[in-house]
Amino acid sequence: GSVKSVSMSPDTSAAASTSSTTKNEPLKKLKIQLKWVPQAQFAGIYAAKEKGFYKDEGIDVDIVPGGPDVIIEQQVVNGAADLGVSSFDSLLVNRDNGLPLVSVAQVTQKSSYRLLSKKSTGIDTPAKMKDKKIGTWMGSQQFQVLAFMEKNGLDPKKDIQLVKQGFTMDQFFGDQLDVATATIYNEYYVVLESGVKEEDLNVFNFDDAGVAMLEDTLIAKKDWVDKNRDLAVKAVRATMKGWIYAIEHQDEAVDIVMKSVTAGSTTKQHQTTMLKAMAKLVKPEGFTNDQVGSFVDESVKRTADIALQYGLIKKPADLKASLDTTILAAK
Amino acid sequence: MKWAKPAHQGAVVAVWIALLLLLWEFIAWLLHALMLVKLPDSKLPYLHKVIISLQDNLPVLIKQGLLTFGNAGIGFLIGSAIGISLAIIMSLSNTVELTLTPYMVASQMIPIIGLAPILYGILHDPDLSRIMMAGYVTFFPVAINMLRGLHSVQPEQIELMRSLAASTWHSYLKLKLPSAMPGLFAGLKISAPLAITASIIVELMGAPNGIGVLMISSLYYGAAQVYMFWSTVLVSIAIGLVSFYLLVLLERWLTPWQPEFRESGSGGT
Amino acid sequence: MISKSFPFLFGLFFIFVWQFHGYHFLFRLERYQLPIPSDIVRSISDNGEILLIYTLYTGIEIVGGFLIGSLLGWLAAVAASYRPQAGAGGITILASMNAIPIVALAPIMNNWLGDGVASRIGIVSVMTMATMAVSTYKGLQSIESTYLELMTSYAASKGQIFLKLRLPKALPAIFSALKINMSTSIIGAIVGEFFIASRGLGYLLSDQIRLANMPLAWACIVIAAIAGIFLYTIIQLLERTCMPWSVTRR
Amino acid sequence: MSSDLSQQKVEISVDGVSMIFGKKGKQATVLQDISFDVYQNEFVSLLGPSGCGKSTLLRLMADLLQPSSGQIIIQKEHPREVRLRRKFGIVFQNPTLFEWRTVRENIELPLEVMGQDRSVYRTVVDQLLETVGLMKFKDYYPWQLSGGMQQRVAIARALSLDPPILFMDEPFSALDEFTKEKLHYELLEIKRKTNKTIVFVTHSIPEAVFLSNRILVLSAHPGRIHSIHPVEFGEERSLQLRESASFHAMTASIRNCFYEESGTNEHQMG
Amino acid sequence: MSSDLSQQKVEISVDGVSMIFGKKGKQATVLQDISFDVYQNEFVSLLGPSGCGKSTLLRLMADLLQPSSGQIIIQKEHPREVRLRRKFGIVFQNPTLFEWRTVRENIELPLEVMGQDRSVYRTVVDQLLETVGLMKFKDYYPWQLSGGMQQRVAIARALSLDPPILFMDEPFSALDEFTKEKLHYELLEIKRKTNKTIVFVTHSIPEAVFLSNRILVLSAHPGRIHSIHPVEFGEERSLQLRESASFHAMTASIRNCFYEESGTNEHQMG
Ligand SMILES: Nc1ncnc2c1ncn2[C@@H]1O[C@H](COP(=O)(O)OP(=O)(O)OP(=O)(O)O)[C@@H](O)[C@H]1O
Ligand SMILES: Nc1ncnc2c1ncn2[C@@H]1O[C@H](COP(=O)(O)OP(=O)(O)OP(=O)(O)O)[C@@H](O)[C@H]1O
Ligand SMILES: Cc1ncc(C[n+]2csc(CCO)c2C)c(N)n1
Ligand SMILES: [Mg+2]
Ligand SMILES: [Mg+2]
Repeated sequence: GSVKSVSMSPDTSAAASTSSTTKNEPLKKLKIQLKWVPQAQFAGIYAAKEKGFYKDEGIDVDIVPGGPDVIIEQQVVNGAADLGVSSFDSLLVNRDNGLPLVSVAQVTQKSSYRLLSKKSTGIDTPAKMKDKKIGTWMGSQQFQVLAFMEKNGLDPKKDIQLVKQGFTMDQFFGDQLDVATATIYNEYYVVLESGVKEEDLNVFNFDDAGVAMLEDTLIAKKDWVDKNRDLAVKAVRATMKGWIYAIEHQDEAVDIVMKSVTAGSTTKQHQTTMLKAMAKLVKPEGFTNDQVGSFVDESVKRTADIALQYGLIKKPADLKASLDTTILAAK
Repeated sequence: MKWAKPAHQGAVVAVWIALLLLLWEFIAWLLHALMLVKLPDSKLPYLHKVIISLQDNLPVLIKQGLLTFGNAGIGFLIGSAIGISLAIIMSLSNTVELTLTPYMVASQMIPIIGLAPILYGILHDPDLSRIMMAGYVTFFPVAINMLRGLHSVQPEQIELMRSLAASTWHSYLKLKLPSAMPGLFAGLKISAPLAITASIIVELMGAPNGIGVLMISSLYYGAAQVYMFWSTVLVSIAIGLVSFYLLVLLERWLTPWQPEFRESGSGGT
Repeated sequence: MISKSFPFLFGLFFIFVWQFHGYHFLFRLERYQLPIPSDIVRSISDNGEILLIYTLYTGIEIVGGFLIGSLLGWLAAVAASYRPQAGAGGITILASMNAIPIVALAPIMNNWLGDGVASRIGIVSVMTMATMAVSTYKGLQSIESTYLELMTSYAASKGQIFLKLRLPKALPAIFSALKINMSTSIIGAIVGEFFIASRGLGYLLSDQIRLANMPLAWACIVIAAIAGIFLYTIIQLLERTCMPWSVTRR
Repeated sequence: MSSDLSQQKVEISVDGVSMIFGKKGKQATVLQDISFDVYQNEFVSLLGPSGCGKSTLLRLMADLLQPSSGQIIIQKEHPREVRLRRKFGIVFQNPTLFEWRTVRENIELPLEVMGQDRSVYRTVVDQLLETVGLMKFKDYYPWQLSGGMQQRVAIARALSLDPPILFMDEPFSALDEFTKEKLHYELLEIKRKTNKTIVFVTHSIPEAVFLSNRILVLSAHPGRIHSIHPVEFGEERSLQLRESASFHAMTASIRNCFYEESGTNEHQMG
Repeated sequence: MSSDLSQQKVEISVDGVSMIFGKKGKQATVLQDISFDVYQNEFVSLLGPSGCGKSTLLRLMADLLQPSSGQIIIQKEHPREVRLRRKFGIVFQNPTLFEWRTVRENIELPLEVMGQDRSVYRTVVDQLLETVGLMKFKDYYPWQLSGGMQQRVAIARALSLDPPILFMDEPFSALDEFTKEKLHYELLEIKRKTNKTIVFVTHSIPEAVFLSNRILVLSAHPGRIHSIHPVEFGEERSLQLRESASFHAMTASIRNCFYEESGTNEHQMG
């Protein structure tokens, strides 16, 4: 259905009302920048596209794959994409450095990151990570590791050796790392698939430790949102509809994703486990479909606090300006 | 000391490839069976397993390889054009050369990840930006070698063109560019395989397809994909080989006057 | 006199325009895309110590990889020109090594050589070897036949022909390769550090650019650029001292 | 014409020209205070010991080098103007052929540069190929030619422009006597027909005597004008002339003056 | 020696040598069925029209080219053996100097290659620099030299080895008469002192007559031996000889035979 949202400019609201009533309007182009190559991590977006949710809203979506050298914030700020899938912590620091971006929806609600150690190393408690080599991905991603250490009584500056982890798990397999970071939707399975047994691993969860930072979030340029509020609303709405669909029809969603992945680069089985993991992050226990994509104050605040505490951002984040809750609310 | 004839040389390359592949299998065997190192597959997998995987995924690899090869071709053309133009501009005067050199060198120090935001910011066009980035990676070797070629013109030949009051255009067209051809080809031969790298790098900037996407994906998805990863490495080397060899042929065809291509030893002088 | 100081004046002008947002105005860039020189200078002075340490760290990778790669490439070219019939094929294979991107080299080298400097030295070596081999081989082979005839008439050994004729003749090509390799080494070491390194200019750069800390990221780039120009100049000077006959000519 | 020089129009005037090579500290004076005139339609030969500066002098006249002092005026203008108007052709001491061009293409080079139409100059070039006896070799590359053949290509190339002034640096030195003589006649014929002014460097005294209206003998270290010899044989030069007593006398007299000059400098010959 | 050739030891024997350039389809026969002997301590000159194959013949003797048919024997061996034992020196038609070496270093090149000790050959090289009159220029690079000076470096370089056999391709063509004559005497002196065998290409008939024990005249297209002329002036050659009537007669006779040969081939001169 169509809802008239609060809109800054009469122009766009007029356009919005017509486009939602008449179907033969030309579709509006919209580019969404992913943070990585096509995979089930973005199943909601692919499902929305495939199932025509975007089209129903009068949008023609172009999904732009990411890669190791893509900086989502720069892409969005440059206009190379209208929406981007970034991380909330990353958004905060980019904003802190002057990039006029806002988050319009929060895709994942829980941290996907885990710390892994092999049982054979004997590191079964955070305290035993003292003086060990801890691998993580840097960028803005090391801060919850720091918070995790501090929470567990270790001085993140002195007591551990933080080391950059590549996008393979070879350092972990080769014992170049004592503790490695893994996403629950990919690297964790990469480790399992390589023959390491679940019971041979110690897994540490940031959420359990209360130091989780928010990840996958939909960002847009501030003035773009102001000018295209209606389009933003529709795009977010369709995306979340896509996520709900993907979570409820996981087999089909994986098939949809598999159409977009580069043939031969991954297996259906791998993507199936990935989507299963993602589903729990996007719609954790206790979440209703309506809540998918929403900002949970507590998580937002925790993310901002950790960012500030460990110097990721220099001044307290202006959370009001950092996220635009009205987009999702405008149902 | 002449180069072997193209056909013969093709056979020689084939022998080299065979030898190197044997060496690969042997080293892999050492790692796997003899030294029992950790992660032998990540260090160097058995070649036959890679080849099996290569065979299994041949259609995909060929498709993605051709895509990357095509993009590399575009990047190579753009990069060569930039390199040649820069070298020509720099050869116009010593002052221009001294002025431009530091910028040319400095430009090479900007990694794609730093360049991309600026390029996108300037061009606002992802396709154009990608083409420019591919060109950016390949132009330097061409420029340096072309410049050397342009500087290698015999002073007396320049005097001849001066005595003919040849325009700058003519002295380039008829003297300096032909003289620079051997240098140019040296540069092109270096940058042709580099263009493959460039187009893969550009794929890392977010492309839906290509060998590069296959490469990072197979790294990211871990052990299950390790043979796929090495297949992509082999494919990129193979494309590089083909592009280099095409230039070897092109050089022979376009510059048959070069000493090493001449039919029989010497003339009368 | 004017033409001598022109490059310097042009440099000043370039920085001046940059500082006063000339390029930002021209290309509609924002400071979070491209910082201005004063931001970069401030960032350098604020982070002086870490930048110095990282520069030295990366410098080891640059110089180590440059020397090893160039030497190996050179040796390969020499070996190939000893038996050109077979050697040309080997050069072709070496040249195609240039087609392996760092993304692939980095994990391979990490598995072979660990996550320290050795890994980047390995990356840079592979990247520089091909260029040197192709260039040198061409220089060694491209000899007018009368010169070879002259040496043949002296019954000069292959080694003597190499030392007294081919090598001097190939010097310009070798120096071209050194110039290219110098810039390849720097960018190779830096980009190599993107993937696994926990120290170095490249590590810092990739980290800071994701954090949109552009002044510090660009500080790394500027340091690399200055190092590049510096090393390039050294190679040019070396070229002049090694080839006095060609310099005095111009 | 040689008998009454004052009546002639001056084509080239070399006035107090000196040439110093090298940078400060390691300078060498190659030419010192050279002055002479060349008249229109005159054939002037330069003779002098090896390394005395003949080629350098030619380069100065052709605006390929600038004198350290003194000046050169050609057709009342700076040599640069004359060069830009393509009023002269030059044959260097080395053939200086373009190795990527065939014989024919090398000869066509000046015509191409002048922007002439290929269809127009086809016959001209064919004619020149005949003149220098290289018709059969027109598609050869320079490295397939003998030394003398290369030199002949260079001569044909300079003639292809049909310029009013020719500077020729030992153009016939690598040719056998028969070919050389044939080209002597051709050159004189061309000069007569098209009214050319020719400055010609040679080491062969008979050649200089046979061809020239005047002969300049240079001395070496530094290069200066030793003597100037008008050659009074009129415009018609034939085989008989070569065998005449006056020809031999002239040759001998120049050889003497040359020996005397070189002999005194023997300790620093070269 | 020239009077009784049969008594002399044959040093070089050229036997039915032909040379064909080019690949099948585009072949050119450059030399055809050349046979002659060169005796020990003999000075043989090769004369012939430009492009007739003189340089090619020299290259064949020096084992730098292999004949298409026929064979060459030097000192009873294949030319390769002789080359490997460094029994000959060669002066090419072009100076072929190494641009990265100074005059002195260029002259030293063969000595270095032979592995001689620098301290040993210092004086030899100094001596040669004097002989060719380039002492003052010993530290110049080739591009700082005049054409004639470059040629003299090439001559000195060939002499530096002091080989028993010398192949010289128009070595004096770019030299003035005085320098040339001086070097004529030097060369004859060296030949006499060190018993050299010399094969010499030139276009100057007087030069050939003055220097040689025998003169071979070649004809062109394909290169064949036209005639062989013994020069019966004994070993002592002097200025008087140059001016003698018999010298002129010999010169004239060779010139005639040369003309006759070239004249008949005029339509395909070159
Ligand atoms: N590589 C080659 N391919 C084809 N023809 C060649 C080649 N080298 C030489 N020739 C031909 O061989 C012939 C003889 O050349 P050569 O240099 O021996 O002549 P020459 O007698 O020394 O002449 P000159 O007196 O002009 O030096 C020439 O007609 C030349 O065109
Ligand atoms: N670039 C240079 N630097 C220093 N000296 C030079 C340079 N060019 C020429 N010379 C010197 O100038 C002198 C004259 O040279 P030039 O070529 O004019 O002589 P030339 O009279 O033509 O001699 P040749 O008859 O041998 O050709 C030589 O002594 C030479 O060493
Ligand atoms: C250098 C590097 N940075 C981040 C990640 C982890 N990672 C890879 S893709 C992605 C986003 C979607 O999964 C994340 C978080 C990595 N493996 N390597
Ligand atoms: Mg000269
Ligand atoms: Mg010859």
